[in-house]
Amino acid sequence: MQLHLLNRSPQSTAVYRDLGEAFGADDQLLLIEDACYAALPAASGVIEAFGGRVSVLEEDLVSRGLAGRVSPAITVVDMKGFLALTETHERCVSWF
Amino acid sequence: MQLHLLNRSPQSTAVYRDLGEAFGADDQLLLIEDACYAALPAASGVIEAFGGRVSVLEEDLVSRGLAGRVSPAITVVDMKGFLALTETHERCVSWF
Amino acid sequence: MTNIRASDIEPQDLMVVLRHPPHGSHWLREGIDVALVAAAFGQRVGLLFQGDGVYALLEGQQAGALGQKGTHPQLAMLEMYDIESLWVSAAALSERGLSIDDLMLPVKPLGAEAVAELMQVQPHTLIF
Amino acid sequence: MTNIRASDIEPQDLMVVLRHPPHGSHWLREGIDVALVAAAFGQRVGLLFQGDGVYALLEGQQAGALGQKGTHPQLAMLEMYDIESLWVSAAALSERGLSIDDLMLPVKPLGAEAVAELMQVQPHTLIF
Amino acid sequence: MLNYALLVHAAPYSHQAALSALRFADAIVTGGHRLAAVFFYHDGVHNASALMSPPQDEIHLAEGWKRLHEDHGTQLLVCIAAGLRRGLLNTDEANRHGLASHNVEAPFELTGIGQLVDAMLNNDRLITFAP
Amino acid sequence: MLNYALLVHAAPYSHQAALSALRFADAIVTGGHRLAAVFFYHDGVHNASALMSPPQDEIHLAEGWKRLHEDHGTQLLVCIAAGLRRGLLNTDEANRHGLASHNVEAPFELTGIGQLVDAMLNNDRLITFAP
Repeated sequence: MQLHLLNRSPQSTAVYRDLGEAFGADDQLLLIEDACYAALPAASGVIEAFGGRVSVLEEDLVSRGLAGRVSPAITVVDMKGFLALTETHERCVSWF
Repeated sequence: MQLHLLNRSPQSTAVYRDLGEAFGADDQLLLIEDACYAALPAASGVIEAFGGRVSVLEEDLVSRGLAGRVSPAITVVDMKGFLALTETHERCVSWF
Repeated sequence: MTNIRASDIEPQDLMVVLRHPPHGSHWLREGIDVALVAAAFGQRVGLLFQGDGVYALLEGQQAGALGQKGTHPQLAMLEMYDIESLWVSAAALSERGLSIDDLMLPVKPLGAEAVAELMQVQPHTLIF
Repeated sequence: MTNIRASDIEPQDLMVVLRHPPHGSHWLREGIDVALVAAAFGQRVGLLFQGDGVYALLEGQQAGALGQKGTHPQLAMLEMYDIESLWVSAAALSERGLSIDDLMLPVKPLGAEAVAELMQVQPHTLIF
Repeated sequence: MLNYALLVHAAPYSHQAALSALRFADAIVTGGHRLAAVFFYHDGVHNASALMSPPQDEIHLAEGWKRLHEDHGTQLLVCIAAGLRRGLLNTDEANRHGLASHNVEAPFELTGIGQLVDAMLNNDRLITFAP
Repeated sequence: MLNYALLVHAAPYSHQAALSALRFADAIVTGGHRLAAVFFYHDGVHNASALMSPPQDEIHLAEGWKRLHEDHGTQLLVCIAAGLRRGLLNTDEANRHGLASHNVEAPFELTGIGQLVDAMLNNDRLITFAP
């Protein structure tokens, strides 16, 4: 059970594909920085590979003006929620 | 008539798409650094948008072990050829 | 929205193409800085928002954590510097599920042909 | 080529995933450096070449202009450091029109399921 | 309580990742955990520069890292191989290379990649922030 | 004969682009043209560091740039706003910021973005090398 961190916009399709290949059945994905744009409905094609186990960092959403635009399939977490994800997952792998 | 320089691998599809949109009928594209991988036949789908007006920098091909693998549609130029392209094109635009 | 035709495009002294989204890196900020300085030096400057650069125009951006200013305050200064030729790739917008109504500034949408034409007629182009 | 099954994968102490091509940036070199140092410190280290990282394995690489060494001399040292668990994404290879025969080292091709399994069983993973 | 280490690959003032790392570092210590070490690698070594002089209305990243050390004892480890190439040296290295200036000062320490391996093996979590 | 200027965005020892720029600079002057100026912006400012200490079997990029200036009079212009943030200062700026060390020395000059605009308008070609 791993937590995957990703910080690239969904236009960086290569990193989404490589992460998709490595993503396990119980893994979680947290979108931070420019990966927040993958939380928009327009990116649902890229995100559906991660089976609903996707969250996005609230402060990075808000600064980008995306707070009201998040796809309903994606969970919004704050900085405490980010920390909690790293507490409950033994390993955290960062993709960039 | 512009010369476009590009240095990202063809897996960086977003930059190839944006460049495609900006590429004029008389423009030339020169592939350097990691864009050399776009000179392989496997990347022909990404390259065909540039209508046969594509060259690749020899020394960057050679260092990557690609010298014998270049698609026949692509011209190989050395450093002098790179310079010559900038001489004959008034503007050079770099995509990254 | 109706896209601008190639024939409606006026050449500028300098064209800055913005391809990076706000906040994630300094590309956007440093690109806008070049546009502002060139305008302050009396050059006519145009901006093209392309690819993820269209996110720079999204309404409702804010300062980030740890005092990150973002780039929306810079964009608000464009008018003061007489930078009024603002273009956006229509394809980049629609691929991202956005329309002109989602944007904070009045920008002119360009179809693919018009983007190529815009690039052709500019004497100087810098991409960020 | 026959892909390795998930059940054939042995966990290592450290798994380094290499996703960047050689020469263009220092990512690959600095990733291999971590692998070599960890091995020198007695850790069992495995490497997964994924995405553009598979180009690191291409036969016939050379030093670049201005004395750029490239990463192939580093890869040639892996055996000396007892780094022998070398995996490659089969999808990454085939998307790039490459096969195992094009590569400079004996690596084990992994199908998508096996890549995910490989990641699951490693106690520590670093991506470069 | 968990022991954390961070690996920072991103240059300051070029990519948000350096700021994200510092934000997350604050969350770790505020959340009751221990942040044992931050390892700066690749362009992340520039976070250690004693010469960075951002505008006064922007955060000073090197000061932010230093405060973590002062308040929580976090080790600030700069990869020496990545740093020397990129122009990051302490007084010892400056002397060794015949240079009159330096830009790495305590609590930042120049150290080897082995310390990254140690940080990974001896802590419960290693979180990477890259550009 | 054409007048060229280069714009370098890439950090040394992280991306090939800094080396590509220096290679192309050599091609310009060898090809009988004039290289009027190199403008270092974004992470490219790190090319100006007097402290970079690469291994002896690797190229020293700052020395490479300096040689261009010495042999061909090329101006080496470092964006001051991009540089100060990232820890690149000459003695003047170090004094102004109360710092005892500096890492930018002649022939590298700290200068404003206006000089980039000048370099673009006053030369026949501007070629950009980015990471």
